[in-house]
This record gives sequence, structure tokens and C-alpha cells, in this order.
Amino acid sequence: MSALLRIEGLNVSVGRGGPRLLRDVSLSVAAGETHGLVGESGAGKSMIGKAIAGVLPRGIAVRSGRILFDGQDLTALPRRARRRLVGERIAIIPQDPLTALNPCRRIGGQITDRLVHILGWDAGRARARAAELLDEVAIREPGRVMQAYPHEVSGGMRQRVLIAAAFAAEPALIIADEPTTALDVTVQRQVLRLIGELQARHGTALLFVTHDMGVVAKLCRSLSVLYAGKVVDQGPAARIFGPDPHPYARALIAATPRYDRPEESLMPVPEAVIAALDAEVAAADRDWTDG
Amino acid sequence: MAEPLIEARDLRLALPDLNARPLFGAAPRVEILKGLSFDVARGRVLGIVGESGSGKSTLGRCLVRLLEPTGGTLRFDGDDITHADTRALKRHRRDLQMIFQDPMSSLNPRHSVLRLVEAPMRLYGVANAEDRAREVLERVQLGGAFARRYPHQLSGGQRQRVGIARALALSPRFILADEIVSGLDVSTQAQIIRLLERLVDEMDLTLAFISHDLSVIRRLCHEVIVLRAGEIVEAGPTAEVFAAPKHPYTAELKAAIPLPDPDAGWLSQP
Amino acid sequence: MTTVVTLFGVALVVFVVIRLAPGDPIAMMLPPGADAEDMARLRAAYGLDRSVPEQFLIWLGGVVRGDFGTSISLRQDVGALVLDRLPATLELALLALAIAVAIGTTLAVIGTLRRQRPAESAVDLWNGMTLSIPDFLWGLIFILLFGVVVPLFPVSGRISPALDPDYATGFLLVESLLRLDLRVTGDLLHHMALPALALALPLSAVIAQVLKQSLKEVMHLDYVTLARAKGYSEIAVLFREALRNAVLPTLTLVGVQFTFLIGGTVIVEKLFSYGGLGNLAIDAVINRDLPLIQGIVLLFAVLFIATNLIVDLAYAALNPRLRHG
Amino acid sequence: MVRLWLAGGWLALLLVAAVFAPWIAPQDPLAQDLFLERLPPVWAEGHEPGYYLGTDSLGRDVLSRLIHGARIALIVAILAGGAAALIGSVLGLLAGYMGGWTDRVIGRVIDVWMSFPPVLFAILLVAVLGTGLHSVIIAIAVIDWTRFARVIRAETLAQSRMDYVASAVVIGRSRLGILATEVVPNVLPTILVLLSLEMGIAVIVEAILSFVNLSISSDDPTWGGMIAEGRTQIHFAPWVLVAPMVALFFTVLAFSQFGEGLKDRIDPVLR
Repeated sequence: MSALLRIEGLNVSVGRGGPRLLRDVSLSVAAGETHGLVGESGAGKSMIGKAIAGVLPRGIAVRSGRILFDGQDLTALPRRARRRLVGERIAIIPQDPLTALNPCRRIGGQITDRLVHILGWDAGRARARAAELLDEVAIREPGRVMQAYPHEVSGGMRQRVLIAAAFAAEPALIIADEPTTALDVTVQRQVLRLIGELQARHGTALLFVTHDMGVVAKLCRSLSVLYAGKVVDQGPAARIFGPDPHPYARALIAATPRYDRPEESLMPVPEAVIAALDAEVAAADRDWTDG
Repeated sequence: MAEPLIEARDLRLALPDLNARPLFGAAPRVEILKGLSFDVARGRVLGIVGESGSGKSTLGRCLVRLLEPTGGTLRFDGDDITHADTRALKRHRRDLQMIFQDPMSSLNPRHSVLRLVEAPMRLYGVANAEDRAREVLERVQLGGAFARRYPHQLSGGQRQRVGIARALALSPRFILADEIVSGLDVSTQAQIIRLLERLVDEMDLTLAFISHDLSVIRRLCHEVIVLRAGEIVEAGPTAEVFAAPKHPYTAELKAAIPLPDPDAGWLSQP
Repeated sequence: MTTVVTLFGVALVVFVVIRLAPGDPIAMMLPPGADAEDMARLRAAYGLDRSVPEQFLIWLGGVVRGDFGTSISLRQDVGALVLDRLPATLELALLALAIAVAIGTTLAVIGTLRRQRPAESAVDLWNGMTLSIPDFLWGLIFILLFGVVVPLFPVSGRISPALDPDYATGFLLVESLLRLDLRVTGDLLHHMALPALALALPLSAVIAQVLKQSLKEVMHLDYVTLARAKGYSEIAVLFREALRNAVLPTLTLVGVQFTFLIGGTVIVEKLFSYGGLGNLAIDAVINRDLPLIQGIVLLFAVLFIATNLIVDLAYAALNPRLRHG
Repeated sequence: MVRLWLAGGWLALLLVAAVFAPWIAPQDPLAQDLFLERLPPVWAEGHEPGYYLGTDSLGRDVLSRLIHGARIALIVAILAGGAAALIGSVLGLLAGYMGGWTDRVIGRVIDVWMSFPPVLFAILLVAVLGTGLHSVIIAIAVIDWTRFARVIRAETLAQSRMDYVASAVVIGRSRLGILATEVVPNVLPTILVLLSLEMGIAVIVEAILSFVNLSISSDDPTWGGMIAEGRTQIHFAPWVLVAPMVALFFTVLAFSQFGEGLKDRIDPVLR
């Protein structure tokens, strides 16, 4: 089966010759599959999603490697063509529902944006589609919500709106960047369930970025564990959470608190594990020259 | 059994509603704490758990009297401190300490680590304040050169250790820890919790630990109260509450926690 | 309500300050050697023989009825004098505001689109300089450069005397435009260019700086990143998503700064001998013309408060959060 | 960093000129000589030795007047700027920290003050107080304290809401102690930056007042007085206007850039 998304040897750095934020990252996601990206802060997990969508912050750029989406190398496409392709086929669900909706625009327009301006739908059809989607994410009065401004609806509702907006154009891939980190656990569960349902129904591939080993375990069949911009472990969840994880992945799992086995959780990451990783990273950096 | 260190009876707090500001007269008040009764026993760790809007941080600030309750009584070591003014509180201040959620905002950026930890001791004229401060810093594994650094030069975990050291500086009889690991990575969180656990053992601390994370509470706390919308829905020894939650809300909270075990069925469970 | 209190405060402060003045305006009006009786008569005519609180109340009573008293030096009705000069000052200030907004917004947009490039540094450098040099100095520099070294612009007056039209209102610029009297419009703009630019430059720097800063902050927010991922170009993102949100914090500041600009007209009008309120005000102070000073200062205060009111309304209109209730 | 040194260098130069004016100035700034009127500066044809920047319409040496003018400019900058800073910061701290009616009263006074056009207010005050250096200083301080009060009030309010203030309450520090140890040190950099800006403003206001002939007697060498004189001679002896303008330009620029540089210098500690 050919992958929908395949990343090969991706290097991202601050400025030319500056520090690397991603180090030779490779991964692939098949159509309809869910892949998890886990790591602690600074591991570069969000950077991968930003590199795919082409929204890296100023001054940070892809230095080498390929991002193959449906067989096309995104990094080699002209800027306009790339924007169009990403606009049509890839969507993002961001972390913070508070800052992810433009406070000055009505919600409806923010859902239909992509349909009207990128796909060229007429306004009526786009609005009908938006209403349909809001209905799908269990928002009861789609008409009223579309007329509302973001501050007029609750936080949980805003996150649903963002999910609806992400699925609006039937993208092939959705990048979810810590979409539940700001939420309470009970709400988190509803939102995860919603994403899962929509994903199954629409056959969308999902790249799920999170720091929470628990969430990955429940949501993803396969995952990549990152440390300092480097993939240290990659494979099926059944292996990594089961018999044969990389020592760092094992340590992250053991550090996660769990109410069912309190004495075996919250284990600090052994210093030897970190030291070994740091040595690996340093060795890789010695060999790397800015292409 | 001995008298509890802190005794809250029907504790209430109402604050003016900032969203509704009528043209005339006082703003209507919203009840944030709706009559809470519980004890913190000496040498024990009480967990206070709840989701956003449950009032757990407000309750914390009442316990150390940063806020004044508007109803009920709050006793510390037998003394009624519900409405005690600054002067009356002065006696108890050094025994009621707090560790804040956000160390970046709770550590004055212009003071060095040593000065931050020393300040409370100097205020109470403790002898050899500097040596004592270094000792306390040693206890939280921030010995040596750390004393001279400033908050912005530290990592999140290190800053939180400074917060802990400052709270320990006066050897208080009660410490409130308000969401002190919520902004940290799991590996750092594990270190801080371990440290706190050790300190509780070694120094026989009495602690109230506020958190939204049931798993952390389960590990650290002897007793727990579960808060929802300003009311206690369940209280009891942690092990018992977890083994058999009596209130459906507690059970719901517990079920919503994703444990790090692969389980595709978890999402679709009711 | 607060407006009334503020205006009352302004009136009171001016009144008290002026009454502390040691100079005797009556003595200045009469030729030397006038006898005591003449002085007393004149004093009574202007109500200066009563106690200060009494004078204040009488004056206040007049103001409420729309009577601002009579100018001592010009012997004309203060209200009429002031209203006669107001249009010239308003037109100058608004032209300066328009120039400042145009320059400031352009610089901010360029600085944001080309951030972390040489263009941004150039914008910052220019802002730093225009921000710190006040209107008075800009006026002098322009007089020297464009009035003397390369005499491109007139450096005094509002309009060439030969062209001075006989219009119904004092708003010559607006009226000439409406009448399509373009020669007059051109001449007015020619005269106003330098003083308006002198007033506009410091404000343009404030706008550029604050707008750029808030644009920069907004451009980092998730909804802007989301818009980029939707396939919009950088310019489209800036104008569709970011600008409107970034304008809000700028607006409040521009309000305060515009009052400074209006205040600045006082000295800039003097510098360019521009026949507006400011020029009148300085003459009034030098002549100790109490009723006139009071009238002018009160009018300035009204202008300031009106500016703040307009800014508040504009803010509410642009910010959906404040729209309901 | 560069601008901090450049600006500081210019201000130091000015300070030296001001302190040692009688020894540095090549001529008596007040000496009039009608045979030497409107001499051009030294690089132009027709200059006289010893009159480096030429003379004005009364034959007074421009450079010497400029150097002596620096004295008045700096005295005004330091005294008026300092007084405005003191009044404004104290009131701003009080309003922001005490809140309640104190805040309301101070806030209302600020509102009233901000409703005056500052230049007109200054001219009015000096007219009332009588011309002279002291009235200029008083006028500037009385008007410009609001620049400090407004900003410091907001800053203090923001500081008071920080958790380190709460933490000081928890350890039992008194209200005054918290103000001194937690709030003031964090507000001080802002005060210093504003002070630097204000000193530049004070120099300009003094020049404006001299320009409308209200500062000190017109014989005394002030930059504003020289500008007023130069404005009338602009077609015959432009150097009379240019010299004080350039001095004023660089001084105002230096004060503001010094403030900005200072801010950058202090800021990293905060972040």
C-alpha cells in the first residue's frame, strides 16, 4: 500500500547553518490511518506539522529532505501551487480554541473560507455544507452558531467549530496539533471521540501531535517518539506500549501518572537514557552539514 | 484523633460578577464556593481535584487567606481566621505558605534565587538566613551555583523547585500547592512529585494539593475531595474513592483519563 | 456624565490659574495715565470687580447659555471669534491625521510583510527618528529646507491673499472641494502641506510602531496560521485576518495621540503664521485676554473629549465583543 | 547598544559644555558688536577668526551662545524632568497600588490634565508665573507629571496582579513592604525610560517657550531664543537658525534613544 504522506530525511533549522529543530525525520502515514507524534516540549513534534502545511515561522526553514504528499514533493512545488494543494487537501486542528478563531469574524465565514476562496464554491452551497458539518459535530443550532462571533460561544463549542472547519473541504490529511491540551479531561474525551468518528466516516488520515502518552495509546495505531527533533522510536503502538519500546519511550510511559498503578507510575526518566540520546544527537550534528 | 490543623465549615465565597455591570448599584455576586466543609489533618496530604470552573484555586486562596471567605468558618490550629485582618493574620502567616501554579509569575524576575528564598526568613529575623536558605535549596536539589541565578535563567522544573524552597523556608505548618505541575513536561512532573513526596516524608509536612489530574492525586494524597461547580461531590481516603467512586461524577472523571495502554475501545465506551 | 465632570474641572483649573496672574489686564487696555475711575468702570464692565468664585459662577452661567463673554483685547464676542478660527485648525489637524494614518499604516504593513529583512530595520530606524523629534522641530526643519533652501512651499499663512474666497463657512478646504474650486483647494493644500506634515510625522511613527507590533503579535496567533494553511497568500492573510484585529489596540492609542496632535497645532500654527485657534490662543495669553483664553481652552478640552468619544465609538463598532449591550 | 553609546556620548558632551561653558566658549555670549553682525561661519567666505559658527544680527557669537544655551537646556531637562518624574511616579504608584477612591481621584485629575493642550497650558502657566527659569521648570513639571502617572499607574496595576505580590502577602510582608520590594523595582526601569524621554521633551518645551518669548529674558542665550531670532534672519543669515536647531535635534534624539537603549538593556532580565 502506498503512503498518503511520506517524509524522507527532513531537516529543519533556524537560519542557514543555525541550530537544527528537526534532524533527519522520516515517517509515513497511509490514507485513513492515524499516526501519533509524541515528545516533550522542544522535541519538534509541532514543527513537523508546520513543515508539512508550509506554515513554519519566519526564519525557520526546511534545509533538506522531501515531504511527499500523494506522490508530489511539497518542498519542490512552486509556492502558489503548494499553497493551493495544501489548501485543498490538508487541514489543521490547532491547540488553543481561544486563539484559533478570528475574534472579528463570524463563525460561518471561518468555516466556509476554504470552500469559497480555494475551491471556488458558491456561497450558498458552502453555507449549506457548513451547516451540515456543524450538525455532524453535534452543534444543535447550526444557523445561529454560524451567525455568532467566537466570543459568543463556549470553549468546547469553539473546538467543535474548528473540527468542523477542518473537515469542511474533505481533506485527505488532517494535522491535529495538541487539540485537547487546553481542555478538561471529560471534554477531551468527547472531542477525541468526535475526531475519531469523523475521521472514520470521511476516511481521513490523521497526524496527531501530543505530549500525552495516554492519548496516543488510545488514539493511534502507530506513532513516532521524538527527542530533540529526532525520531528515536517509530512503529506500531502495540510494540511501543508493549514488549519492545526504545528505552526513552519506555521511560516516558513510566513517567506518565496512572491512578490504577500509582507506585509504578511517575518514574523519573533515568539520566543514563538522556545522556545516551544527547550523545547520539551530538554525533549526528557533527556529521551534518547544511546542504 | 487529634484536632485537625485546618477545619473548614460551610465555607462560602461570593465575588462580584465582572461580566454583569449594572449602571447603578452593586454588581450582582456569583457564588464560587457553595458551603464547603472538610478538614486537613496534621501530617497528611489532602488532594483537591476538579475541572476548570470547579472553584479549586479559589478555595486554595481562601485556605491561605489571600481571599476572605464571605461565609462559614475557617479554623487554623483552633483559631478562627475566617475574617482575621492583616494584623491578626500576622501571627499565622509564617505557618501558612503556598506554592504557585506559574513560577514565572510568582517569582519576582529581579530577585536572585537566593534572595527569593532568603526573603521570608529575613522578614522574620531568622538567624543565619543565608546559610539556612542554601540548606533549603540543597533540599530541593538546587545547590551551589543556582543560588546566584535569576528566574529567567532556570528551566520550568527548576523554577518550580525555587517555589517549593521558598514555601519551605519558614518551616511552615501548612503548605498549599496550587496546580504546581500542570505546566510541566511528564518527566519534570515526575521529578517534582517525587521530590514533594520525599519532603512530605522527611519534614512531616501538612499539605493541600490542588490538581486537575486524578492520577497525580492518587499517587500523592492521603485524602481527596472532588469539587464540581463550587461544591464537594465526594470526599474520603484516596484509595477508597478510587477503588469505588460513590458519585457518578467521580466515576466519569476517572473513566475519562486515558491510561497509557493501547485500547481502541476506550474512545467508544459510553 | 464623566465628560461634564472633566469639562467642569478644566474650566475650574483654567479659571483659578488665570486669576492667580499678577498682571492686570485692565491696566494693559488703557493708555498710560488713565485715572482710577476709568479703571474701575472698565473692571466693572468685565465683571472683574467681584470675588473669584462669583466671577466663576457668572462665567459658568454664561457658558451654559452659550455666552462665552467678550474678548478684552479684541473687544469681540469670544464665541464668534473662536468659532471663526476653529475650522482652520480642524482642517489642519484632520489633514495631518490623514497623512499620519497613511504613512503609518504603509510603514507598518511593509515592516510586517518584510519582517526580519533589511526593510524592517529601515522602517524601525525611520520610526525611531520621527518618533523622538517633535512637531515644533519638524516645522523648523521644513521651513528651512522647503521654504528657504529649496523654496517649494509657502511657509506662512493659510491661503494666498489674492485667492482668499468669500465662502459661506470657514471650512475652506471642504467647501472649495465641494464647489470644485480646485485652484483654491490646491493653494490651501500648498499652504497646509508643511505644517500638516510637521504635525503628522510624530503621529505616523506612533501608528507605524504600535500597528506593526500588534500585527506582529497577531500574525503569530493560531487563526492566522490556520488561514495560511487554508491556502491564502501572506498579503491576503495580513489584510483579511490580521489587520482588523491589529487595528483595535492601535486605535485607542491613536486617539490619545491625536489629542497631542491637536495640542501641537498651537505652536505649529504660530511657527507657520497659520490663522487658526492656536495662533489666536498664544496672542490671547500674551495679551492676558482672560475671557478669550478661557473660551479657547474650553474648546480644546471639548475637542479632546470628542476625540476620545469618537475613538470609543469606533472601537465598539470594530470590536464584535462590544457590539451587544 | 551602539545607539546607547552614541546617545550617551552626545549627552556627556553636552554636560561638559554646560558645566564648563565660561571656559570653553570662545566669546562672551552677551557681547554685542554691530561691526561684527551676521558674520558667516568659519567655512564660508567673509568669516572672522574666533567666530566659528558666525554671529547673529547683533554681532553675538553663535557658538558661544550655543554652549551657554546648553546650560539652560540641561538645567531645565534635569530639574523639570526630575520633578515631573517624582510627582507622576508617586501618584501613579499610589493610584495603581491603593486602588479604590485614591485611584478614582487621581484618575480624574489625570483626565482633566490631559484635556489641556500641553503647549498652550505651558505658555499660560509661564505667563501667569512670570518669565524666568523657575517658572519654566515649574510649568513643565506641573503639566508633564501625567505622562508618568498614566503609565506608572497601569504598570503598577499589572504588577500588583502578579503572583509574586500574592506570594509576598503569603509570607506576611506589609503593604508598604510589598510596594518597596516587589512593585517598585519592577516599575523603576519604566520610570527611567520615561524620565529620559521627558528630559528631551523638557528641552523642547523650554525652546518653544523661548521661541514665543516667554522663557527667560531674551538677551540670555537659550536655544529657543536663538531659534526665534534665527527665524527672522532666515533669508540673510540661515546659520543663526541652523546651529541651535541642529543642537536641539541631536539632544532630543539623544535623550529618546538613550531611553530606548536603556530599555533594551534592562529588558532581557524580565524575559
